Amino acid sequence: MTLIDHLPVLLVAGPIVASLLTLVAGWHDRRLCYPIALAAVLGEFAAALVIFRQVMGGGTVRYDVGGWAPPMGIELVIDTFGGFILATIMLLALMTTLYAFRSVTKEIPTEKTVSFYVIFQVLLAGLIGMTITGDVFNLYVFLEISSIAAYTLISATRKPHAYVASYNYLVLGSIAAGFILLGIGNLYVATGTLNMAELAAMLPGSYDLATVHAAFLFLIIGFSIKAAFFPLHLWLPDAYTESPSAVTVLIATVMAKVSVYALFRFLFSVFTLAYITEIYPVTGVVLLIATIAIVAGAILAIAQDDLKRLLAYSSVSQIGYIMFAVGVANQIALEGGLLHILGHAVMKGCLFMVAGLIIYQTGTARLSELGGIARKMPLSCAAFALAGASMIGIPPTIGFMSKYYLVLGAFEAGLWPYAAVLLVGSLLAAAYIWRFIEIAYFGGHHDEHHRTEIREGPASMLAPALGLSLLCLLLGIFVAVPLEAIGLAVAQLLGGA
Amino acid sequence: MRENVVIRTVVRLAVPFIQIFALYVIVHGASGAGGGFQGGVVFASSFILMTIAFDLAYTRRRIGSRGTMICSALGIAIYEGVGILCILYAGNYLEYGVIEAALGIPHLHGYLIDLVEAGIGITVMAVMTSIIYDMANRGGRSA
Amino acid sequence: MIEAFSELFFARYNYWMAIILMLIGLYALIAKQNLVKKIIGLNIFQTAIFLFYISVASVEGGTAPIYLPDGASAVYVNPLPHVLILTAIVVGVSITAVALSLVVRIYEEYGVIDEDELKEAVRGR
Amino acid sequence: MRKKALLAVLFIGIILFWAVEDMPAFGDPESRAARHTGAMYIERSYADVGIDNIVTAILASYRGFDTFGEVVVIFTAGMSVILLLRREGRL
Amino acid sequence: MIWELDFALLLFMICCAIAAINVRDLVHATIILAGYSLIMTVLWALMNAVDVAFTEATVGSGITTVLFIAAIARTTRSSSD
Amino acid sequence: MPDVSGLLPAVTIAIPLLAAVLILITGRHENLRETATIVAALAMLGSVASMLPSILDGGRVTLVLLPMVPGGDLALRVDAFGMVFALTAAALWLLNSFYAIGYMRALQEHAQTRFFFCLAVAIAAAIGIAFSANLLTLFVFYEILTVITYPLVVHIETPEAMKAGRKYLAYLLVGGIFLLAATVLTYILTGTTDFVPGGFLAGSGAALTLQILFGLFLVGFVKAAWMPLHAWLPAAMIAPTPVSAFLHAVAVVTAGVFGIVRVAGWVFGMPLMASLGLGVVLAVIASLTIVTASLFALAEDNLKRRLAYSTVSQLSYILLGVSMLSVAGMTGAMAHIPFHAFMKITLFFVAGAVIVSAGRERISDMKGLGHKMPVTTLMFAAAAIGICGLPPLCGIISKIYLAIGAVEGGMPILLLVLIASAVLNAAYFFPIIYTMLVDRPADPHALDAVSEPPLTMLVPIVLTAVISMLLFFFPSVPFMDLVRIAIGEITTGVVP
Repeated sequence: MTLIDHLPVLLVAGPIVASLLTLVAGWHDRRLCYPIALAAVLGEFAAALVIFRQVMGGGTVRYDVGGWAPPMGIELVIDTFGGFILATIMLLALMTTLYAFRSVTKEIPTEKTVSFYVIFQVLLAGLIGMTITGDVFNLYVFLEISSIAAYTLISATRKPHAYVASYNYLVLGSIAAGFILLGIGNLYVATGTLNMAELAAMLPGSYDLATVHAAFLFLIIGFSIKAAFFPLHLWLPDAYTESPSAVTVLIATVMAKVSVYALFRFLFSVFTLAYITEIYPVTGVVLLIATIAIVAGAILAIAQDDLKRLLAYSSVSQIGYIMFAVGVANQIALEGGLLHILGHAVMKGCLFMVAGLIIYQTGTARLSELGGIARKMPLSCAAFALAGASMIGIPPTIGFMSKYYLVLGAFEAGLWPYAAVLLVGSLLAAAYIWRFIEIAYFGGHHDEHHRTEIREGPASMLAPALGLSLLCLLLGIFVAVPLEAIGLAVAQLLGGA
Repeated sequence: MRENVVIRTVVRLAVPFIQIFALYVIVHGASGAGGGFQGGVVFASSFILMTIAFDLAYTRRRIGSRGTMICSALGIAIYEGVGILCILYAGNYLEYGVIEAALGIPHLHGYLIDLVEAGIGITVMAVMTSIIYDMANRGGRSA
Repeated sequence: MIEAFSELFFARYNYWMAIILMLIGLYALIAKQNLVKKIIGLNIFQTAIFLFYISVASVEGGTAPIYLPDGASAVYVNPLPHVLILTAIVVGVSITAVALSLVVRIYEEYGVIDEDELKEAVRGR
Repeated sequence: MRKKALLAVLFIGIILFWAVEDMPAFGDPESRAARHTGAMYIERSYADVGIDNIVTAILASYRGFDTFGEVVVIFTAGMSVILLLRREGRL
Repeated sequence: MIWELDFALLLFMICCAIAAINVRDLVHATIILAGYSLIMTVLWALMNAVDVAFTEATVGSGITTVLFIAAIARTTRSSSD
Repeated sequence: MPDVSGLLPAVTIAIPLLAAVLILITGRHENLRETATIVAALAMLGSVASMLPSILDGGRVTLVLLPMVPGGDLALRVDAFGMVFALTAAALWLLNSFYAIGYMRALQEHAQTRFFFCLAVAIAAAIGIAFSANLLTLFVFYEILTVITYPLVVHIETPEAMKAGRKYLAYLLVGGIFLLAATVLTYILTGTTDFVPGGFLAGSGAALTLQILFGLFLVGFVKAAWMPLHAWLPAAMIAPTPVSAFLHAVAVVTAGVFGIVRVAGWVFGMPLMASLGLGVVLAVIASLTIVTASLFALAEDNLKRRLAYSTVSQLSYILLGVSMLSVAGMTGAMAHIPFHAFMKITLFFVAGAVIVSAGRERISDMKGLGHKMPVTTLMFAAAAIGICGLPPLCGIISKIYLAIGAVEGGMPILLLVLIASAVLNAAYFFPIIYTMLVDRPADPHALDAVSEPPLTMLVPIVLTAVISMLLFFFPSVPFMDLVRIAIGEITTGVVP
């Protein structure tokens, strides 16, 4: 056994070690925190890539923690889907960490930076754990790790409103966690196992039990709250708006995506496609709600004056796109959904980074005060425009590709009206993205003299934003690269394995 | 106040017993009810008792924020260390069996579990104490 | 009819009570105005779920899952839910601690721990 | 608010009571949970791990990773309270 | 296990829970919650879950109560509902 | 003739993109920046022209850029019809660049770097549309064109401009959505979106489905500005004149009609369209647009807006040609694309020259301008004559084909439309010429400071007018030849 074989568990243990190191080193010298965090994330990113390659080359990677074979022990499983998500979130985590340095220096009180970076690492560990675990209860534990870390990080700025946002998130998140725990309990009662693969194998024998259906409902409700699927998104706008910029980027991209991943995992790997379409058909309802989410989220976004809040509601709408794929539930649509997980992470990460840059430089995110900001911060706004174009779905960006797949999937399934609403949704996206573009590029001649001191943000924050915006374009043009993994992943999901 | 003296004396007497009991609970985890978590909490409760009977400053002299910080890290480090050690002995993470097999010491598996439980206990004790410190500290720079 | 009911009742009243407790906790968590009350509700909700798990684990005539000496054979209750719940209890207390810290901070910032008043205070700032 | 809460609670309650109908009876030794993994642990844990307390054996060995997560949760909670409440000191 | 005792404890717990969320004094509510946890401990001990019962005894009626009291001491103990 | 695989199509698109990057880099140094524009324009024209011989031989240049999504790779294919559009756009971009440089410098406009950057990307998108090998590629470039022209439309950044920009974007993005839906539907029906001469949709779905599909396409190509979806075009007149010229002649509306012709000839095919009765629908829309837009133009006092309505009306000639579903009609439609472009750009150049030299936009303010700007006015008169369909300008050629097509296609009533339109054209153009040449301003000294525009503007005006005239005498070089090849492609064997 070489070290490579232990990478799955090291991916979780690594950030924990790093957080301990951060704590001890930070106690002596606060400046050591960031280098440790960055090195750790770099290492995890590399490890994630190695695992991803391994998965693409040799199929699913399995690791029995403690050497106990499932169902007695806990198994870590990384299949194509997991590897894909792992690579995605680690990419975003790396970008966020690069971005975080200046942002944290400015927004977090100096004496809190140590605990901030410690919890930051723990959050990552929890999210990675959720991604790679093959055991449902283990997933719950990691979910709670990441949740607690997130509750805290949201209020790390010590702004009064942030505490309220964090508290509300905690209440809803705990309800969600309780539901998930209940769902896992019901699954356990019905089958007597906690291992995902075994659950998938044993559940068909219990499909007639109400217990299984209840478990399904609880899990789907619980993870929908976590993933902020409309109308259970109530915690999201405040949480995204009030948290420090770096944390917003992290929870809006990495954490949101992992929650969606967990939902997909349960829907397709634990319960199977047959279950959600035939035995307990929820796809129709999911499709309906997803469509409503797309429209409602976008309309709410249009009504906002705060840039971060606008983007937060846009996330509600975009989660709808991903759930739309579940509703359609065929190969093409799910490919679109998975592509949108990647694409939305990249573009929303970029957009929130720019929002953070603007707050960093101007101290405000109110659209009405940002007239003509593009003349002062041309690069940031260019990044915003590019990522925004992707959000609208203008070809050849990644956002277009995923929407194209979704529409294609919907058409193929004969769901014309839903496809139409999806397209309308992208128009609404144009409306809210364009509000900012108009104001930033063509607005505010009158108050120009006030803001002569505003300049482009620091390079360490700008570079990740620009990188992600370019990635929106590159991923769109070379969409075949992620699609190779996605196609496999969807085939595995639909195959029930 | 008069009662205070009684309380303090009792607490002073009780604390060592509580702490010994906590250690017993941690070790007893292998053969009966108990374990690292419960033991850690019991241990922390001895500090809580001290805080109630005396004040925060008194307890802080026993174990300060540096102590809680180091202990909370130490506990996890022990856990991680055992896990990684198993990897070094060519097993999986937390596969105690390989160490037992490699060193040839019987019942080592059980002892390693005790070690891990001790790690849990240390972290829980430190974290609980730390939380109580922060909760009980009413602002200002007192304590 | 009555027999069927009593069968149902005796076989599962433990779950029912757990569910009623869950619902009480959930109701408090959603409907109570006081932030601390919400956390009390959360605690009730969680412990009720734990009760549900432990009820699942219990086995008629079983004994605690600790091996009897001398290899005496016995019926043991299912140990796995106990393990899960040990973990979950820790998670529960962690969440309680974080939640209470947040309540303390909110009170320090706004001077209220009532949700409606808090909403007004937030809007007022 | 109250009405909404009651409605939500009612909804959840209905699902829960519905689920209970199909559950094994309380204390049923033949339940799937007890027969499958439960029995496996009881059978094998002493031979595998060598300690009397099955719960501890599972906790620390079979499901050691969960417990590791549990410790991390506690640690996170401690750091969270430090970040939220502590005003002095280095952290 | 004697089901009458079990049932009585469960009923009493429900009473405790309802009381805990309806008492207007938060300290009282906390104490009732501690009582609730204590009964839960007994119940779990009756169900042969000794480890869990031990944990609940230390955590549920121990640490949790202390945390609540500490938090209430720093905020306010009266509640409007 | 075999399809040749070659890099040239991609190079042609890359040149303006490269120029765009250079423009951004050299933004601070005006002369360098504009050198980049001009050099790129020349290089692109050369690159397009270098493909001409093989196209005229009936060959095609193909290139698959990237695998993209089911429904089509990102692929380019240069055929005769694409060449018509590309050549027009490339030639006019060169002239328009000179003109824009003169115009922007004369008015000392702000944000010129952004302006030239967007123009360069937009022309790349236009060429991309011309060279698209399938619907998906066409859609990609179509959307890029929509977005990148927005900053051009709102260039002056006043509230009215923003409003106009919003209208522009709303219409075109909605159109884009419809086009996307149509593309996806085509793919679902047939499993491909590659253009096939003569169409590939026949027999792939129920009549109603295909009719709806055509409706989607029609709304999708809202850039063709047919009524009642034309409102964005007059609104966009708020933009600087080079942009208007660009919208009306070089790229945007041309892209719209190009798309419709492409869909009619290469996706549906004329026999299918005839059997679905789509020709009649299109004919009604086109006729109504032609007449109504001409009437609107009559009522308009702002020169640029009058020209805009004239464009709306003239573009529908192309739709009309398509609707006839006959060889002659199609020929007229295709030929009208370049011919109208050359004439209309002349008119816009003149309108811009008047703004630069005299600062006037309203026709009633232009009394006597002709004496101060004789060359410009002359060119205007020439182009106007051409638009009305009189010799010796190229406009008459396409119109004759259209007239033949109307008779050939069994819709002689369309002749009436053509005649009515010619009369109306004359009715809204000749008063302008009269005002400029004959009328005298109320204040005789008002025009003292007015003179001919700078050479960078005057030369393009003259050149476009002269080319329009040359095209009358030598129509087959190269446009009519290309059109003939294209017609040959789509009607091989099946002449309706």
